[in-house]
Amino acid sequence: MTAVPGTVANGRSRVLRPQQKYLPIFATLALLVLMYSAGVLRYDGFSDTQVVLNVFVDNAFLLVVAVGMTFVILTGGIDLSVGSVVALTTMLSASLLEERGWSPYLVLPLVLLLGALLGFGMGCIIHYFEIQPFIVTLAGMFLARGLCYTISTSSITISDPFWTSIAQQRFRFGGFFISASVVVALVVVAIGIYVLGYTRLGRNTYAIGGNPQSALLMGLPVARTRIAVYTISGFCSALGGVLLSFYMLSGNSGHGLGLELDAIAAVVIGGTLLTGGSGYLVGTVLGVLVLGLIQTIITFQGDLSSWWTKIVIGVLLFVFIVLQRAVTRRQR
Amino acid sequence: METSGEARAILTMTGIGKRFPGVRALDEVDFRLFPGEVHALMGENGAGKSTLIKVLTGVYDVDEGDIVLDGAPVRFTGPLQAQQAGVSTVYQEVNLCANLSVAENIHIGREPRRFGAIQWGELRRRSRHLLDGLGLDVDVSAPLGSLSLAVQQMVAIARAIDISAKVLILDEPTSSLDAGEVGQLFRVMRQLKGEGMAILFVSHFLDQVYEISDRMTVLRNGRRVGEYATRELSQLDLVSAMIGKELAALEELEEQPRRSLAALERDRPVVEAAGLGRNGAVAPFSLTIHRGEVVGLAGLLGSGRTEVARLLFGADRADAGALKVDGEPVNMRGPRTAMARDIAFCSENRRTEGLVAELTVRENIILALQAARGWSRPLPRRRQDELVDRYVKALRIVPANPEALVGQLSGGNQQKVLLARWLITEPRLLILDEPTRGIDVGAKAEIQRLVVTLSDGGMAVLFISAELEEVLRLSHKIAVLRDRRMVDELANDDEVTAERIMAIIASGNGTAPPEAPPGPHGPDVVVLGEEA
Amino acid sequence: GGDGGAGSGSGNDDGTITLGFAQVGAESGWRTANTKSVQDSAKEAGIDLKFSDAQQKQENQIKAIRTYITQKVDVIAFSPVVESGWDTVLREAKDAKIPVILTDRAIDSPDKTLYKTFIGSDFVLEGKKAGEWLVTEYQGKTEPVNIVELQGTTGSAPANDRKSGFADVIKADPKFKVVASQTGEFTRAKGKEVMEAFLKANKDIDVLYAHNDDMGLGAIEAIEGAGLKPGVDIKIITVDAVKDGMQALADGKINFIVECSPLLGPQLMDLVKKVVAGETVPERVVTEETTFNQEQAKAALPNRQY
Amino acid sequence: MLVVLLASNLIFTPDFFAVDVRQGHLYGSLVDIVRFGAPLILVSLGMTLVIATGGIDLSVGSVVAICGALACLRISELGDQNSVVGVLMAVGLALGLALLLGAWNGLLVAQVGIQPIIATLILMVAGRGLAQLITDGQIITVNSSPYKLIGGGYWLTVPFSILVALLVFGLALLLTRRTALGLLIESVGGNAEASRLAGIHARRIIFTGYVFAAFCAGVAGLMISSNVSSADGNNAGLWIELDAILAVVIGGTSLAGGRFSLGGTVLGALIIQTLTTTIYTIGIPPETTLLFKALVVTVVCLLQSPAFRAKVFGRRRKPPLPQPDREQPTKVEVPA
Ligand SMILES: Nc1ncnc2c1ncn2[C@@H]1O[C@H](COP(=O)(O)OP(=O)(O)OP(=O)(O)O)[C@@H](O)[C@H]1O
Ligand SMILES: Nc1ncnc2c1ncn2[C@@H]1O[C@H](COP(=O)(O)OP(=O)(O)OP(=O)(O)O)[C@@H](O)[C@H]1O
Ligand SMILES: [Mg+2]
Ligand SMILES: [Mg+2]
Repeated sequence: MTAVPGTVANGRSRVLRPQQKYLPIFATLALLVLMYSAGVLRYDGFSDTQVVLNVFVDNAFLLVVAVGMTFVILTGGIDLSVGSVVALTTMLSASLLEERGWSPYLVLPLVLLLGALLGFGMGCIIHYFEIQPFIVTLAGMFLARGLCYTISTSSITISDPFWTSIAQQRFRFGGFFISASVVVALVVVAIGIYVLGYTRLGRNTYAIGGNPQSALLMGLPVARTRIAVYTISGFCSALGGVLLSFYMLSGNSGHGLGLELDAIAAVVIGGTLLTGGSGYLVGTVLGVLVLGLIQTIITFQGDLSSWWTKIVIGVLLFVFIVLQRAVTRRQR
Repeated sequence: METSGEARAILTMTGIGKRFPGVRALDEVDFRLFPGEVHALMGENGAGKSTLIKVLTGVYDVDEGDIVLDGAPVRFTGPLQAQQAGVSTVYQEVNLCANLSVAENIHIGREPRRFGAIQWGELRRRSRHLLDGLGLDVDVSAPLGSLSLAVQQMVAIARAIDISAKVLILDEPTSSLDAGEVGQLFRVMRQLKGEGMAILFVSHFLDQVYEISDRMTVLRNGRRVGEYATRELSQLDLVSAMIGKELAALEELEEQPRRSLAALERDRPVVEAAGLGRNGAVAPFSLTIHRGEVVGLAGLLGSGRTEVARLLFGADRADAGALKVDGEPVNMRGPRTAMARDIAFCSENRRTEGLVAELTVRENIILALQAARGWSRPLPRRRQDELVDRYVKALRIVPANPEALVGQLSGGNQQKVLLARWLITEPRLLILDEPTRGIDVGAKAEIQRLVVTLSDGGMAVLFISAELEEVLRLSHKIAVLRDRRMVDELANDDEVTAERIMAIIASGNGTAPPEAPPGPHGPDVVVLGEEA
Repeated sequence: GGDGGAGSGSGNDDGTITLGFAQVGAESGWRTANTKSVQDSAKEAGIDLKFSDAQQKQENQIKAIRTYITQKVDVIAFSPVVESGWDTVLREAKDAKIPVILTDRAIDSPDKTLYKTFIGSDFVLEGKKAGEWLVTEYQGKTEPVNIVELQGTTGSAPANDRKSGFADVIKADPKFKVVASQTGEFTRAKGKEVMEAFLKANKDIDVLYAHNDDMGLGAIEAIEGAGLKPGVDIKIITVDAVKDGMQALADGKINFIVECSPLLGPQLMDLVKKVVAGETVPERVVTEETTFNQEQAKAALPNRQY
Repeated sequence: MLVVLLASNLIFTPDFFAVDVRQGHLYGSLVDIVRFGAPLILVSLGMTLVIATGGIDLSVGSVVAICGALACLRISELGDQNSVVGVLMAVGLALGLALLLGAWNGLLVAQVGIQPIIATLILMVAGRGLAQLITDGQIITVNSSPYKLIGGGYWLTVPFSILVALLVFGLALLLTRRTALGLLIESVGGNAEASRLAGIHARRIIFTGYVFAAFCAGVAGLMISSNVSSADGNNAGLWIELDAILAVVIGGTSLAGGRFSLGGTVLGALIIQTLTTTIYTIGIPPETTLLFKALVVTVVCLLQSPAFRAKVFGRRRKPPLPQPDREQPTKVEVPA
């Protein structure tokens, strides 16, 4: 046969492709910068670098949770239990440290393990019994929150020296600082990026999100991967809970209420498709920053009543999403 | 009749049975595969070929029977295990991940790594090399979903042959490939066979089967009819083994007298496209289709045939030129506009663009008709049953149960359902993009006859097929595409042969002048993902 | 803070005081009245108020406080719904030399220097007052008194404290028996729903103790729906004393209300001024709150503002 | 499962099933379940259609709050709160606003092409604020007997809310199963691109789904606020979206879209409401309520899962014997 198709394909390759892949990310980043500049113009003191750093400091735990959520959403699943697992972790840590007097070196790995285990359990049920992730993780959400209440209905202050020292650890540079949690969160993000981009586990995650049936027929370890992502999400939630307990130095059953929505929103704003198979962790980081920045703007505004706060959050979110959509669409 | 194996069979399956609710897909099937042979698995649509393959590779549990691979009894729990045991499979529908790049689709699960990290450069290099071996030159970092179905099929094949396996299974790998790609594939298959690999091959193209296979096993209604040496079985015998009775439809069709193009052109054109084009998809072209005329599109893989069809149907919007239906200019805003003017389009990609897998056969068949009527005027149930019943019979859809879920039908039967959907809308222009993909010989002949009958009745048909013979047999007029540009249009008279068309495609200059200068519509601009 | 954010930053230069107030949210009418009181009295007192709503999230409240620190306000005030978890951020405030006033509820930090003072109600005391009324009401009677309790949102401080304060008082007498206790999430709708279930599951209910007026009002509807007379067949005690509750009390549908006043704005502003002026303030200021029986309600109703 | 839950109630409270007539109304726990379940049923019905198109609507809770708030605000402004015309106008206004809010969601999803979860999250957040804005953060109490009828009243001894829920259920059933709407929705949810190529107005269908969901939420909002004669912008309908989605999923509709079952959804909503009522009735302490819920949800879903039944009970569903009909016609009929 003549080698005609070859000549057809030459030259037409990779037009627009690399940019297109990352376009939503760039668009989001640009809009984020725009939003930040608007804040700087509008409010005194907004330009202080610490404002940006505070967004990280205040949202470190959300970032970690969102990383786990990204894995799950990339497979086309969802994890509603994260907020409760965060609460459970803070509660368990606080109660073990304060009421039982356990060593922090024991408590820390234990709670992380427990989070991972919970995720593992949910992953198994989702995969082997073919029940929709929404329900399974919703049950997980009830379970974890319920366990919190059985530990105690009131909050517990953490005064453990190890915990407090980490909590108050500040990395200072030139008058600015970040907390230890930020460092942990950034490390988690870096590991997440590596895993998603450069390991089989990560690529299998994308494959399952693209088409689970095909992934199975292609001989990919679907069971292992699917269970792994829920385990990762459980672990990240637990780690997020630990970071939150650093941040608050308390355990409370009410922590992390509605956090799952924030995490999902961050992931989706970051350009990841809820149907799975497409998205990047960098986007998730941007998504968290968007949410954090909106919160900061609201606080700087400082004269909004409770309801106007909500309305303005909604409006800012709307403007951001629509602009993001418009930019990415026009470029196609 | 059975040839006893001189060598030891690498794979034997004995007494295999498999039931689905309401269907016994496999019943006491025996099957053997020897190293160094290409073994064709033959049978009508729904005979159980794909099911046998899925049972073997652990996609489905085996209800009864034994499988012995390389001397050891096996029962795989899934494709992963089968792959690890040396059975590499291309399943019938393209089963890859559209969101991943070509390179990844080939290598996922087996990526080259260093210290656990995937080496992307190496991965792309290997993929390019592998595709070169199959004569395919595509950008390996492009997302698979942006490529045509045929390319996807080639990628799936590339993936399978890259897994160094003992047994290679190819379930209808050639259904949307044209002669060139098939040639490349066969070259590779022969090479692998020479290296001692056992290859199981499924195809409805009898010529291909006779060209490549050494032996064949025929299935009918889930039972094994027999095992034959290919050279000892004539095509006619094979067909009667498959369908259980004699069939002469193929021959019959050749004798159909062709109506003259001149006569047809006296009738008014149904559709006239003048300079119609879309940036990045296909250069502006002009095409007229008359009442009762069958227009064939010829071209290679990726030459833009599908794009022409999509523009005429409004599946994509044209950004140049004009379209007239019945002499009236039409602003083709979408499929609904086309349907309102009695144009129907049967997509080549039945799984993603055609069927709704979780709906029933009946619902899928009436879908387009219902959409045209609007939501408030449901098709009365009696009428639905009547229509569905008629086409289930006419196209011999198996199982003949209108309430079966389409996703559970065999590939060929799914194709028939899609075809039925558009036939019941009784269009005036029917656009058929690879309508016979994966359809067995008998049904293919029926469909071809159907096309002839319909056009005799006044329907205009635009016919696209990877099989040039089929296009030649049916069309009154053939438009040739190359590099996303219509290069020629010829009346299908006695002088037109497959060779001549291939020559036009190869040289790129036909008798007709090119429609438009390259300009911005040049083939080197590709905009992907135009579908929102 | 005007539109352009003018006036943010230190207000000291022009003499006005800037107060950063981090509210929990707007989960109830009580809270809204609380917010309004703070806003109104700030305006009256000429204090520049920076207000933020944390939407029930402690994290958001911490963020807001941190923002106030960067903005260098003169005083920070906030209502901690949760008593723990404030040390870190309050230490930052202390480092920045910004005095902190707690409203509504104290925090349980061992370091009492983290805040200047605390102004608010004592939820345990409220529970106790409710219990004491009950004890007096049933004094001398011997037959068992079946009580059902509508709790606030599970895990919230008022729910925990009002429950325990009440329980402390009535446990002395074995005739008081809490036969059912369930959360009504502080809302009327839930109050009604839960009460309906109570009425079906328990034949003989003598007293209803609801952790706020709204749940009590919902329960009244349920009781009426069951063909009973609220306030007569079932005695009702609630907490808060919002206008609707007072009306029901005056109408005889509720028997006793323990006030929990959200109107601590004026007192707060006084404290703010004192703190800025460097005066010493008491470590704890309890808001002036009373209790109402049906007669008192009739008298107080006309000039009830919320 | 519903049966098991109900039965367990019987053990704890013997006269759980007793339904008698008090003051001319049906009275009893079963009646309560349906009555309090009515708003959830309504919201879930709307949610079912949205989920069937492959979307999700998080904003229903806010719409519930907004509609209740607006209706109560209008009624409280009436000179005579008992005037039927005034109440009808208020109700009409509220429902009109609900339709508008639904159209907003539909626009964002179908026209602008924003992912449903985010598109509706916007209204979920802002809508709650809107509801509070309407009520000024307070609880608006009304005293209107015509309004009271919607959620708390009775008609021919049957709670009116049950009738409304039945009516909407019937309407939805009629619209989806007697017209082709159901098929078109399932098709769009199953494969949007294929549906478009089959000539279905996918966008219009998706849009309609959101409008319907908001309408149902609006009616539910009226019901909830009417039941307690007051509008609580802060808490009305809080987290109802989760319960609604749960009801839909328990009812057998996949979150991925496609096939849906309205009857299943109603059943799912009833299961959830029975669960809630059970918790109140048998006196589970609030601290363990969630554990109990987790347990029940897990058990319900496990029992529903064919994979679970197959794996645990080892009960393979034996397929019925294939029909002996193996004959196939040889002649192709060509339709004219
Ligand atoms: N998952 C399933 N559920 C129910 N029935 C099924 C399922 N898969 C296949 N079948 C049925 O089993 C029979 C055999 O199908 P199979 O796919 O093996 O046919 P085939 O020989 O590959 O046909 P084709 O040439 O059309 O691909 C068909 O009647 C089909 O409807
Ligand atoms: N040989 C090839 N090399 C690179 N890309 C190709 C090749 N063949 C097809 N493609 C891609 O496939 C897409 C679809 O092509 P199109 O559907 O127009 O082809 P076609 O003529 O219908 O061929 P097919 O027989 O594959 O259906 C194009 O966007 C093109 O990028
Ligand atoms: Mg097949
Ligand atoms: Mg094509």
